[in-house]
Amino acid sequence: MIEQAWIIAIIPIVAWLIIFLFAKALKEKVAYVGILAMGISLLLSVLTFSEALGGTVEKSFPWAVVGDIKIPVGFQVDPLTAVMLLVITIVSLMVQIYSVGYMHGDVRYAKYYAIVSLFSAAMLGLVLANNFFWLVLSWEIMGLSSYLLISHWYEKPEAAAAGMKAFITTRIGDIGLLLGTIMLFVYTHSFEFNVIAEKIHAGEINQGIVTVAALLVFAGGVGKSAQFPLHVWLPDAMAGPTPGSALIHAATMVAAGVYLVARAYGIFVATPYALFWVALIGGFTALFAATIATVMTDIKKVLAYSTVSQLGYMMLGLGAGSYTAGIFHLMTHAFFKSLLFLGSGSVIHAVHSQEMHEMGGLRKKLPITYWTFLIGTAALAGIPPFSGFWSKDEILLAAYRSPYPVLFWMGVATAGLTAYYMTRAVILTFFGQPRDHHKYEHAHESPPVMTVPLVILATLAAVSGLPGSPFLHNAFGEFVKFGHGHEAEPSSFVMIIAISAALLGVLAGVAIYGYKVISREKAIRSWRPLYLVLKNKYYVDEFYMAIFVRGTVLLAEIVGFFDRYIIDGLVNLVGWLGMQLSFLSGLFDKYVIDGMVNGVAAITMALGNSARRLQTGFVQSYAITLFAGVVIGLILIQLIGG
Amino acid sequence: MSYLPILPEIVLTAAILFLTLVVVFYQGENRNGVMMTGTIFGLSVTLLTLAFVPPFAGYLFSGMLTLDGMAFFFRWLFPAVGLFVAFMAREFLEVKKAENPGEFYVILLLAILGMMLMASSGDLITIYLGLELTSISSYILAGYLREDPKSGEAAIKYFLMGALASGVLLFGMSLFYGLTGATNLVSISGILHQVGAPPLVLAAMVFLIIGLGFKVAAVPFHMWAPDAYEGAPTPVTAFFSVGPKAAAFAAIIRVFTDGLSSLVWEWSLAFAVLALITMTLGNLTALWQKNVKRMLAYSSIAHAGYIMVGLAAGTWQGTVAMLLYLLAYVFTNLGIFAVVTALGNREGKDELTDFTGLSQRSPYLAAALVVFFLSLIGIPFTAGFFGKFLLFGAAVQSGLVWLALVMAVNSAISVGYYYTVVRNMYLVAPKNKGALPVAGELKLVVTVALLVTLILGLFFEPVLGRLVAFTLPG
Amino acid sequence: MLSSLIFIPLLGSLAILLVPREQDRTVKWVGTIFGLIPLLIVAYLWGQYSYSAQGMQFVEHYDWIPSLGISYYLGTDGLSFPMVILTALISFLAILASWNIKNRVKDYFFLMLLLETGMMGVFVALDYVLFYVFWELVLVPMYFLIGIWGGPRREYAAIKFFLYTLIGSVIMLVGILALYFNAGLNTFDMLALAKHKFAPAFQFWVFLALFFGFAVKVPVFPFHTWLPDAHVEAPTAVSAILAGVLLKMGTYGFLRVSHPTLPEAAKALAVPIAILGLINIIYGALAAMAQKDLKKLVAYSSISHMGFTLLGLAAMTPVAIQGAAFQMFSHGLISAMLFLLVGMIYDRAHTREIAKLGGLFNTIPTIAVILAFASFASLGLPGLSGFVAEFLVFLGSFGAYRTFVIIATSGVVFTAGYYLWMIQRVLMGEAKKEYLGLPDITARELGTVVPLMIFTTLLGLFPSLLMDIMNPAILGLVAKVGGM
Amino acid sequence: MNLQLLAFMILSLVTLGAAFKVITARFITHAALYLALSFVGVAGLFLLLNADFLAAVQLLVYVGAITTMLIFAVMLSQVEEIRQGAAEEGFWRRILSARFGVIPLAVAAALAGVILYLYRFANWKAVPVAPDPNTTRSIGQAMFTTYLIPFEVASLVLLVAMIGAIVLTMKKEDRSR
Amino acid sequence: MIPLFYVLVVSTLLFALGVYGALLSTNAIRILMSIEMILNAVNLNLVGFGRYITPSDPRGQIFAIFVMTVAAAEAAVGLAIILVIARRYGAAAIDRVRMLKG
Repeated sequence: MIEQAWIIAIIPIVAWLIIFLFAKALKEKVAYVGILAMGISLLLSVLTFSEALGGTVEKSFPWAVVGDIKIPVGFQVDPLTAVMLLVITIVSLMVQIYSVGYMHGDVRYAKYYAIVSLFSAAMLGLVLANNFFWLVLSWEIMGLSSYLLISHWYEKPEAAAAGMKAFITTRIGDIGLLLGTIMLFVYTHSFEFNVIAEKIHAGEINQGIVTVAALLVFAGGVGKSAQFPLHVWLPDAMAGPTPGSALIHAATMVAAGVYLVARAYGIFVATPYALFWVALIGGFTALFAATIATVMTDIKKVLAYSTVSQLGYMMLGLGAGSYTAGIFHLMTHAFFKSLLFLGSGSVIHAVHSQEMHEMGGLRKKLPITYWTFLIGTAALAGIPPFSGFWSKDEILLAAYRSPYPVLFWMGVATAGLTAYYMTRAVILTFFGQPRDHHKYEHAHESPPVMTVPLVILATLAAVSGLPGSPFLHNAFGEFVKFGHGHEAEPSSFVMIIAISAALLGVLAGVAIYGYKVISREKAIRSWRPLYLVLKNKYYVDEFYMAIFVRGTVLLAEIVGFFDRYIIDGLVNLVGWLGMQLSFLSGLFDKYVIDGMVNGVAAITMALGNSARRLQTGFVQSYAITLFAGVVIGLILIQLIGG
Repeated sequence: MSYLPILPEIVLTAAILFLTLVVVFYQGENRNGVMMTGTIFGLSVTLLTLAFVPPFAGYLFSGMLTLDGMAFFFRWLFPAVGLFVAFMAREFLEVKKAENPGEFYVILLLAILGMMLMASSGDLITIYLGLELTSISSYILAGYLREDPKSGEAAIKYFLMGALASGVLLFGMSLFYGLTGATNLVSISGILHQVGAPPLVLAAMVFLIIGLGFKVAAVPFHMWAPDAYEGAPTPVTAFFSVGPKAAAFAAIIRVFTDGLSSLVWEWSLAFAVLALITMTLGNLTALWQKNVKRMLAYSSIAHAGYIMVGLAAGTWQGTVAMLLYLLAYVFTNLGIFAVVTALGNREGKDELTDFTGLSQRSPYLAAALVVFFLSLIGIPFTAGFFGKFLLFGAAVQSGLVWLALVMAVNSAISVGYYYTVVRNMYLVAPKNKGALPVAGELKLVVTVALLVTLILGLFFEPVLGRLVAFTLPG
Repeated sequence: MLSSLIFIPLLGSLAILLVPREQDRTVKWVGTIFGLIPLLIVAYLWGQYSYSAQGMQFVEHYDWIPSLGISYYLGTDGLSFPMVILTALISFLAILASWNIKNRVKDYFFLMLLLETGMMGVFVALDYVLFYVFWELVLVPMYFLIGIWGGPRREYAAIKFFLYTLIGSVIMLVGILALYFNAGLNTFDMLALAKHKFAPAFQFWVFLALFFGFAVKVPVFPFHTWLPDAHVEAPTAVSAILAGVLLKMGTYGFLRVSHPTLPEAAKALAVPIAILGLINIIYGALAAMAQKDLKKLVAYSSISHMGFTLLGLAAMTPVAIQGAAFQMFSHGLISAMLFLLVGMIYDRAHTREIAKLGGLFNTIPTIAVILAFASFASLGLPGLSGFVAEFLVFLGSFGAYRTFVIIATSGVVFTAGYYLWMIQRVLMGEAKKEYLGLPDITARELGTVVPLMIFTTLLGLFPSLLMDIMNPAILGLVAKVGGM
Repeated sequence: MNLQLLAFMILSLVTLGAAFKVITARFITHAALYLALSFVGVAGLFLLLNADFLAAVQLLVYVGAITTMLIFAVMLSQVEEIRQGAAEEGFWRRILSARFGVIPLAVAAALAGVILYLYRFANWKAVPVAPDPNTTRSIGQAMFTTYLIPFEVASLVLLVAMIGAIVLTMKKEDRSR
Repeated sequence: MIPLFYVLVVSTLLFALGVYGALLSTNAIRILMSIEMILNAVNLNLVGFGRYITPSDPRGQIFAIFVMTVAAAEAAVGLAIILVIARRYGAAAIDRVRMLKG
């Protein structure tokens, strides 16, 4: 099966085509087409995963010959791909099943399912691709589907704006990736990761070039995985339907950036400087996003910032040198984050609002959602034995072992904050008194089609940590490793610190929100300025809007004006000037000049006018010119002819 | 001394005399129609006899006539021009109710005879007489509509200036007679080769250049042309812009290439300067014109300028280029004037504004006019393009690149005034509605002119080949 | 076979003259049939086309005016054959889209077929005079098409277009004649003149003269002001042809004439051309962003996209030129599609003001979706032909002009910017009440746009379809020019 | 100072003086008569230059035909002015005025000056052979042999002049008699 | 024997007078007279050259004869046209004839 692994990516495309072409005929049944396709892909992925244990496969076919170079098309299946295939197919299947309930009765139901299938196909294609060219191809198609999904309900102006913002911000990142690809190609004459990696190891390219190329590729990752400078689009992307966000903006697409760094790890490893930057940006984003999440009131915004933070975590892991830790956390995060999103989706479905202040005490009303949400929160917060703890521990371990201790302390602080804001979210949503009675009455548990995926994901969230834990003597590490995969020996100190940070966070959350030991209002008042800064997301959005967006539009206005009046005007101006000139010369002449357009033409008109007025119509003057001509001719011919 | 070589001229004279009698004695009412058919018949027979005449008869009548390739070219071109003008004249004369329509054709034929002589003369005297025959008939034709004040004014101006110019020409000829003791061109050139270029010879040359330059309406001796063209009846204007102008060029070629070949450097330079001024001033002033005939007058002056570029080249390629350009120019201009006549017969006057909406009133004429203008500008697929292209080539080969460039720029300027007519025809709604009824013969003239312009544009080779064969020196 | 390609549209135009004026339907049917036949011939030729053969194929060489060295010489190779396909396809679609022309239908279709003859001729002519003849022939119908059936300021736009291009072509003619006389081979055959070695100093001046003639057509930055006016005022089908094919004549001129015949001058002037290309990209993109009129936005985007071709041309590496040639074809498809769609919107909403339009996704969904598709193709979404072209141009010119490419990528972002902003303002949002009752796309209109969509996607996913045709010719050209 | 030179002087003076009077005569009729006198002078010069036949033709054609025609024309066109004896008013004022007087004078004088200047340098290939005594016979002989074509054309020129004059001036009296 | 130069002087002066007359006068008939004078000057030239350059050959005089005939024809047509003008403008005053210009 591993030989034909590319079929996994083709099935969802077939599903997309079927849905796209027969949307009217299928109506409700489009969901089943999507789910069926994803089911088959899942089965194939499991098969491929089992075969992949044996060994990796890589195949490429000639796709296009351009001038003197050949661009190949190819796919490869190695442990990383195998894991990712599994993760993507599982999450995508769960989301599609969940969406049957959530999206029921949506005006563009078929379009939604088409986008999800297209996205899944693109993501699968991404992980299967063995060269940059096709990676970029599926990378951008994912960008398109995220754009389509965010602006799914384009009647709402903020959804349309969010879609555009997402696409352009990721586009800026993609430019980096593109340039990086081109730069690598110029020096290695190949697009394939392995070939490039070998050539870099062989030292054919000087260090400076590789660093720049790596950073450019990383820029692509920053854009897609919403890392620090380009993170602004993810929170706004919540305007899209929640299950879609769960799939795309939580689990898989945003993880593509991390996957890219992992896939091109051969390049990054060769430049420690680039790796440091990856870790630094990852760490910083993690902390930065976590602080903002603590003050968010919209449940989906909390989860969005939490995703940005966790992605930072993965980048931190990879940047700190541990390839396995990053990917392990990516897997576990995919499960519990999609669980949390779907959970929040069923809450929103129940109370028809995303504001946590309008919720509260839903524990009794939505028992399954509550319990699965609780498991997800525990996993995310890093409470043992749930999966989050193991993968976060690995990353902290890597950060601890890495030559930059500051990374480790950033990780620990983020872990603490994560625990705090997740506890706050759980309490605000499920515990305490219901703040909006009207909504509370109407709240009802989601139908089984929504709760079943929640349960499955919950179990996965709980269990998925074990392969990386010592109990199964680190099976995951054995399977997914880079090169010979040196594994940092576990240190109990790191584990203790991690657990204590998590517990501290939970306690703080319970203290403030549970038993109101420290009153929320007093805390806000005392650190008023900090609260405001956090509330406005460090004013990053406003800053970008002012500098880049307003700047470009202004520049455009100037260029537009310049073109309409200056360049075009130049021609008309000269034309107008020429006409004024000739008008002056013909001032007492009653002929109105037949509005000649071109400036040059107007000047010739002026000359013509004076020539014309020689013609006085008076025979005498003709005769004089004739004989004067004779005399002048005679004189001239002597001067020249002689 | 057999008279076979000049049979066409004899036939034409016979036709003239016969038609004079017809005019006097035929009292029937449709005098105009009868005379036209008579003229057409006469000219056609002349053209036919041309077919039987050996083109290369060489020097005849003790040097009076040189019937070489060029002479043959012109001797069939002018009767053809006569046919076109005759076709155009009939309806015009009827519409304008000219008193004696019959004589118009007789004088026209006489003019054509004069032009044929000018083209094939080998002696100063025959050139002068041919020139005068054509000129005098032109003065009469210009003033033919006695009632129309404009026609009278055109005639008087044309006459006075014409007479003065022929005075200048004669003076030049007398000087050459004095300097060389001969009036025959070939003997003159023989003697001149020994004499070289003393000041008086150059002076005499200037007199000749100006005398003939006047006839061709070269600037600054062009002043008479716009008034004469605007004033004269439209078919006559058509005739002026094509007939006498081409004959004058024939005479210039005859005099300067056969007679003054030793002074080639001097006169080619003179014509280069004249060409420059003529085409530039012609184009510039044409931009301003409101009256179509006056605009076409300036356009005709500009084209005289282009043709002079061939002279400025001073080589036989230049001459061939001139002949071919003349061929293209003649038929295109006749076509244009046929359309102007057709419109003039209905509207009465020839202002630019009368052309508005012509494309809706008679699409065929409008389309034909566009093609003719394209040919005058020199857009490919038309005869004008290859004419200009050859002139361009001849100029560049003789090192006059600057003159070639000026010609290119002038062609661009000429778009200006042709465009205004096209704009009126196509983009402006017609002032007075109703389809434009066009007389049969005018449509025939337009169609034939259109065919020649396009065929020359496309199948250029046979014409060029035969022309080159004819006018090869010696 | 090539002569049939040129003269069948001409036959068609003459046939239309015979159809009486008031029978609009028959005129339209005759026009469509004579538009279709060249397309079928091109398909047949595509079958016959041998991908490996070097040099010209389907050659027809007859003497026209031997004494001047002018010959009726037709032939096509990797460079011109894609353009022939493009011309045939877009002309047919434009004719199909012209069915809603109301006044003077007969003249309209006559001029359209005449225009197709001219365009087809330019791309297959291998003799300079023939090339110049067809180049001018395109000018006359275009002037009348814009001048008579155009929008409010059509007269101004038409004469501006005519004068710009005429002066350009007159100077080009001077350049050609200089080549003819300087070479002294007494022939106008392009390939022979290309083999002739000209003195570098002479090359420089002739290149400038030819550059001016082609630059006006492309259009290159300072000479571009005629394009927005011509596009806005021209009727839909005409602006589709104008953007789809006419702009390519300029760049085709560079590839066929300037570069092979004057290699030293091309190399010497490579950097300035690259800079101009860069200005085109950035200037066009920014100007597009500032436009209030939908059609003007697309017009400026054409200027920006042609900038890529220029950049590719300047880099002169095989990949860059392949990218440039690919962009010519892909931009032809995409811009034609965009203009046809804008025309459909205009026919329904009777306005092109972006501010007035809105919520079209709900009112005319199919057209809106296709417009979104075309916009994404135009901003270079991978998987569609736009991306392949831009990627190759970047790839090829990165070696030579590293900084230019980096700046040019900002152009890509701006392009994404103004297209998405357009989609947001025009297509998204609430359905406006005045546009509620509008009829969605008709079968005929769909027929004009679907082939273009198919081609764009096909070329996006399998560019080798087109690249295999172009490769041999481009390798030959680069070898001739000596590469950067 | 042989007899011939004296005669030449007198005749030249007569011709040039009459010519000047033609231009400056206040009455058009007087101008016509002075013209005739000038033609006679020229005829005399012809005689001196051994062109006796030509002198006779000159007298017949110019003095006889053309002058009379001129006078007829004057009578037909300006009969009222002549009746009132109104001379062309302000004649002298015009001669001296810039526009009409000075420029023509300057042009004519310059023309004469240049031509005479050039004559001085020209070396004429004069043939010292005695002139042909019987010019009339040689003219007649040449006219019908070498110059036959011009002769015929001259006759056609006269024909066209006749037709033209009739066409332009004939009053439209009833033709169908 | 009168030297050729003297004859030429006379003919040139006559020519100049003719030109002066043509440029000066406003009466068409007077211009016509001036034209006749110019032609006479040319004839004088021709006869002069005939006498001195080709004494044995009547070439010059024949040319003069032809000039005369043409002069006569020209005068006839000229006067006819002048009469046409005179009917319209009264006296043959050329300066009133200014309709066609520009």
